[in-house]
Amino acid sequence: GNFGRYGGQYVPEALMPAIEELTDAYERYVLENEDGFMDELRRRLRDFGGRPTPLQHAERLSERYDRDVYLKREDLLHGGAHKLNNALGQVLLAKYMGKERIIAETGAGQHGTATAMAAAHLNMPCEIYMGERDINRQRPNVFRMKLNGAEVTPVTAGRGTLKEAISETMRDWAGSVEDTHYVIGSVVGPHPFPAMVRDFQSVVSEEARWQAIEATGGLPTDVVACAGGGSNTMGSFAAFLEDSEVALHAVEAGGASLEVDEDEGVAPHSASLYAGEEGVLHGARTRLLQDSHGQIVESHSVSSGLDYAGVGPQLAHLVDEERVTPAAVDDEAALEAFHRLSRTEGIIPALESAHAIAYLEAVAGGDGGDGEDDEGDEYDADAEDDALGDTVVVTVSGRGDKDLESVIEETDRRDLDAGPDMSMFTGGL
Amino acid sequence: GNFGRYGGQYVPEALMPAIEELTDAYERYVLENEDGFMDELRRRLRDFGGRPTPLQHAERLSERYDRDVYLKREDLLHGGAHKLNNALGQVLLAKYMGKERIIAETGAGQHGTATAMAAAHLNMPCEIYMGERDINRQRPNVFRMKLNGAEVTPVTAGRGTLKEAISETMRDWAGSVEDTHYVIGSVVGPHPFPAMVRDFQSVVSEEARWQAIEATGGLPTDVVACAGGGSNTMGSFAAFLEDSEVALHAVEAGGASLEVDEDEGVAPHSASLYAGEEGVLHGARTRLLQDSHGQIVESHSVSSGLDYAGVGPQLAHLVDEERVTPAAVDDEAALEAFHRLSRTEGIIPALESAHAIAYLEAVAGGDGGDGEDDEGDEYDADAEDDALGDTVVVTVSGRGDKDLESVIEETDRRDLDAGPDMSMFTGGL
Amino acid sequence: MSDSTGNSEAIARAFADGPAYIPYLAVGDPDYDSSLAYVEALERGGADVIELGLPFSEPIAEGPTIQEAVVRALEAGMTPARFFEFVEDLDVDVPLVCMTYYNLIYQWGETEGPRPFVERAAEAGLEGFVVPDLPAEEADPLRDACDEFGLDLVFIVAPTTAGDRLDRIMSQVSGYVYVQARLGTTGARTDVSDHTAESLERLREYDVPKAVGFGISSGDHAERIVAAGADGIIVGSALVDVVAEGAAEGLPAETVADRLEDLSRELVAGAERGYSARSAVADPE
Amino acid sequence: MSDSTGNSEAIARAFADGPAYIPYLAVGDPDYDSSLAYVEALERGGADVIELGLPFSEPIAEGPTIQEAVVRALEAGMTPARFFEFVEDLDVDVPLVCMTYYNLIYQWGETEGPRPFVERAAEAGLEGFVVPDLPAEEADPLRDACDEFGLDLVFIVAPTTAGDRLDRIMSQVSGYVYVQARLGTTGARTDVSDHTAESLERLREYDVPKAVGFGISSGDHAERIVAAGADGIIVGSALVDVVAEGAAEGLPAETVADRLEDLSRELVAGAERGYSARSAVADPE
Repeated sequence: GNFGRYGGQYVPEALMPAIEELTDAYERYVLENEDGFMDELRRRLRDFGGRPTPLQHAERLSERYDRDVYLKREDLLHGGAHKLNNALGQVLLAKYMGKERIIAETGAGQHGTATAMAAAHLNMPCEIYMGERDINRQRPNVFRMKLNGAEVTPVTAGRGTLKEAISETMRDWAGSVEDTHYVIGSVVGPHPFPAMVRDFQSVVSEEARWQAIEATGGLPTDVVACAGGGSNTMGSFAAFLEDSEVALHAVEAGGASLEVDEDEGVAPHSASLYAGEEGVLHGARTRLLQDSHGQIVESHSVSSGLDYAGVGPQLAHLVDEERVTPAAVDDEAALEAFHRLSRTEGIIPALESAHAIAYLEAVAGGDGGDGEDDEGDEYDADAEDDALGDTVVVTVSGRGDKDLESVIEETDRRDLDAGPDMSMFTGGL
Repeated sequence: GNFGRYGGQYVPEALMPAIEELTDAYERYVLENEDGFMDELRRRLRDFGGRPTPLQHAERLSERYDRDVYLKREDLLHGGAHKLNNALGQVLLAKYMGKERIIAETGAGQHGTATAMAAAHLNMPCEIYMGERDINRQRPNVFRMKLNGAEVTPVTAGRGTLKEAISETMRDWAGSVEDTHYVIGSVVGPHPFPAMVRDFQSVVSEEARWQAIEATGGLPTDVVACAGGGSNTMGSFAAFLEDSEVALHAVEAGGASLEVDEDEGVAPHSASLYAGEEGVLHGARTRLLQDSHGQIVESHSVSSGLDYAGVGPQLAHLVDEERVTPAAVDDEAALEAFHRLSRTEGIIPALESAHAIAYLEAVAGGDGGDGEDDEGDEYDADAEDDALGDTVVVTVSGRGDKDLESVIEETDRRDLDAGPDMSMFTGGL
Repeated sequence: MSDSTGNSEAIARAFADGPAYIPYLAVGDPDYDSSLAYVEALERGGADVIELGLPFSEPIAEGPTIQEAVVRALEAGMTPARFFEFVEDLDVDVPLVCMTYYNLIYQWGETEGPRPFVERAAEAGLEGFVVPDLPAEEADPLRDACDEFGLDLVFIVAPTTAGDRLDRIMSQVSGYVYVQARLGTTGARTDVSDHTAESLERLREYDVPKAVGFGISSGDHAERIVAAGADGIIVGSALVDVVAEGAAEGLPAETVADRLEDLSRELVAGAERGYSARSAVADPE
Repeated sequence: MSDSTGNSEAIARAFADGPAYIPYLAVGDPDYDSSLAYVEALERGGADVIELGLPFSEPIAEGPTIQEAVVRALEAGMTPARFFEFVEDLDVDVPLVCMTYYNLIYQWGETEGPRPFVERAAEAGLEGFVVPDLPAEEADPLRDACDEFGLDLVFIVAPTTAGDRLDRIMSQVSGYVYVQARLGTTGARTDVSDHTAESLERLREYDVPKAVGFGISSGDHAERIVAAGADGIIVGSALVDVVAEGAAEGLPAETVADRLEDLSRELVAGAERGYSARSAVADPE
């Protein structure tokens, strides 16, 4: 249950028996494919989820960055993001374990909608906890969960956002562990969650690895993925961990700035790998955003899916080991990348995924392509040109339909040149 | 260019040279794969579009209807609907033809967004005509088109909906044929559009056919698809046309009623196969909704994508030949099917696709499943039980995210039992 | 000019001496009675042939001006049956041509096909048809009916029409050929396209009157078009604009009729200036 | 009762004669000075041990009542350093136990691990810890530091804890074991779970005081819990409710302190009734 100094099971005693039971089920069903669990999961991911998702050569990005850029298209997975890989895995596991009820928390609603879909597909009652403020901001996702038959329970405590929803779900689980499984949405939490969620998500890199070999005859030089909690990141990296020649880049949300405001208890970013410190949060020892007393600070990102103060313990370990290179991309660069991918490749990415795209621009931008975004020629294109090799796989973790309102607001607020004329949309959609 | 008595090229003379040029290009590139056109299209549909889409066994529908129901998951195609198959084909063809600009009309925005995506992907300037009223009702789709770099031109004439947008696009094309290709969004219009769009969409049934054989060892007994203009229908049927043992069911929008109001010039449905008459519309002779004078009447459906007064000429011919069975499903049944698929299978379908699902309930419902929607037991389950065989493929032509607002409004208006408690959504999302 | 290609002697005569002025109005726009007065004003203004638009709900070849006229006429209750009554009620002596879309022609009557409509048109006194959505390839049934009842079937030739297509159209046309002055749809313009001279040049060898339309809105336009060799000018949107303005401003029908007559006179005068200029060039000595 | 399992003699003494009353309050709720007065009122009310909550931003084991107390205390400026000052400022004689989450313990001081925090706690006069998110499996470093400085480390035993896990926990525990009366999180209830008797039965063989908490809000609850065999009762949310009500209604701190004292007396009285009943059953002759 540990990844170097990180990991562990820092949870209330009441949950420990359930976690031991889950650990046992994980080892038997997931690791040993008992009763054909993994076969059934793979079949359902194919037929219900739409796997394999493509690895697409991105023509105009390749031209722009003067190297081959391949996009791993998790935006095409059922539900519109990689989230289903894990949600379906856990709900199916709960079924194998004889559980009769599913609970989950959700912030912006991505994990909640994936869990609700998986639960509907597998005919399991499902309750999703969601902060009241998030409910008001994410009404379409709330409606989708309800359409899938899930109960959506508003959490009114505190600020009414993700952290209160997590607490509330923990509370439910602490009282219902005997018949209920808590579907954690990322590679965080107590063991076995970080390992199990990684295993469910690693289908992303397993596919990308053979697809890259098929497309190029060899392994990519680099894999780039955005990192919030880290499920997309670990999913994108897992199958390449042993390929030491493949560089792995975890791109975090740099938000507005990498400084922490101690007085307000706020970090204007979500870069726990890049700028966080070791601590214990939500059941695991990992890197996280905290003040000097050890209080968790509120993280921030233009992308709600990256907006989390912690990160998966294995990812923290891989960064310590220098197997994974952390990087941070700020809100503005992510927005520009969102517009760039939409306009030049016909793919509207999730704002999370836009961070990974923005990383290309940050380390390889400015010389290739049509130059339409170049501002003068003072940018030294060769400065970091060796940061990426000649074949780069970037995971598009999800589609951006969910982010249209945010993009309007955030693009408009910044007066960005990127993107279309938005004058008709400034009041929202 | 004819299908029995239907088809033809009823267009202004100014367009005829362009249509002849297109016919030539269609024959060379699409039919004869000149310059590897079809190979490139197939590759792009795989890598960019996410093909093949799955053929999924729907467990709970199968139980409910006491036969094997398979869903052809076009909702998983990039963009969220089958529309991209055609849009990508036509934009690529325009590129092969040396055209420098793409135009298209769009009603609710589905064809427009698919065309804008395809044009962005292939780096072609793109202008989409859209009625002003539709623009105001479909702002998210307008925004998506603009994100993809398309120009969206409001059409203010008349009621500001699809028919005016079609006229306006025709006008543009009449003045710009030399360098511009008009991407028609369905199997309608003058030859070669009905044949060409069918060929681009037939990938749906080509896949479904081998997938059904792989899954069941044989051909399905039935294929069910919704029909508006008919591109999804022809795409779903094309590869089965020669398999005389496979019954083909085209499900049209029955709207509120199948009667036409002559005084208002309104048909409260869109069932041109089921209830229309022969005539000439938008370049082809086909079945359409018209008054006794031959004026086209305004069609209606809860599903904007089926809301069209005409239908593809080949489909009209196949109905005349009794190769295809037409059926109509009303708004209420479609809404119920929308909720049923969302809740029991974890798939939120487009309202268009919900019509095809509703057809199952209409002809096979009431005996299988958990009976939760059954109202009493007066329904004679065996009455039409032989309308469908034991292996039914239903095309889910698109996903329903675009329809959430309509579903709220329409479910609420009818006080339907189906679906979740919507009290918190009655003001819209 | 030759009349050998036409069924209608009246239309042939209209081109017989000097350039023909062929105005268009949508019938029933903005109402039945005003529309009668307007069409009659066109004759007073010097019309040689009049194109009467029978409104169709999907006028795909029209620009916004005529599309809106069509909407006004349909809302005022115009139908094919009323259209024929209108033709019968008209008190004009010039030949009348019906301009409409094929679905209305096709749907008329109990039996299938265009014949019943043509029969009724002949009975009402019409001399020909222009059907913008009916290319030569699809025109055989209508052409046969026209021949049977002695009506002309006018085809449009676009700037993009050439080669085999042009031959095919010209072998089908009767009465006059409608030479589309530029690409696009109908609508008044302030300029006149260079395409016109080219198009007329391409058509020179065909022995049928060539009437040029699309975008002619002033006497100057008419002059240049005729000077370039046109046998007639077709004017629609510029006249419909006058009707639309009258409807929008609630002007008395007589005022609008007078304006239509005045504009017609200007166009006729322009055409005649152009014809003189051409004659001067043609007879340099 | 035995004191053999504990480091703290004060805590051992608290269980020595009759049932121990162990109240909990979040330190600094709603402000530093009121909180001092409230904790002192608990002693007047009969507290044998007091659990002092050091507020952590993510109190995952707490119910809404204590979660909100934590928010109030944090907003009023409570920090670990202020917490230790608070302990030093308190004028009470009963043993004090710090209840907090592991991250605050772990982050204290310059060097890594829990030792600096424990050292400071010992210096401030604390006698033990309850750390709800630190299961026995992860507790070695903290346990070692506690042993070094003579503090107790209290573990929670849940209704679901059994078999090997129970042995492992009981081999680690010192001071007293916190018997969780029911599944779920902290919070006052109107009923008392049946789990309590079962849990106490399972723990009977372990020679360490058993204090029952989660949901005790009245003298009646206390009576039944003690009658079922508990060596002590832990009461948190019911007392925090009194503080919350005072904060919401703007009551003077003395009024709130009096209420806390009164509720404490009721709980103590209940516990003693339960103890008498148990003694009566235990000594039937």
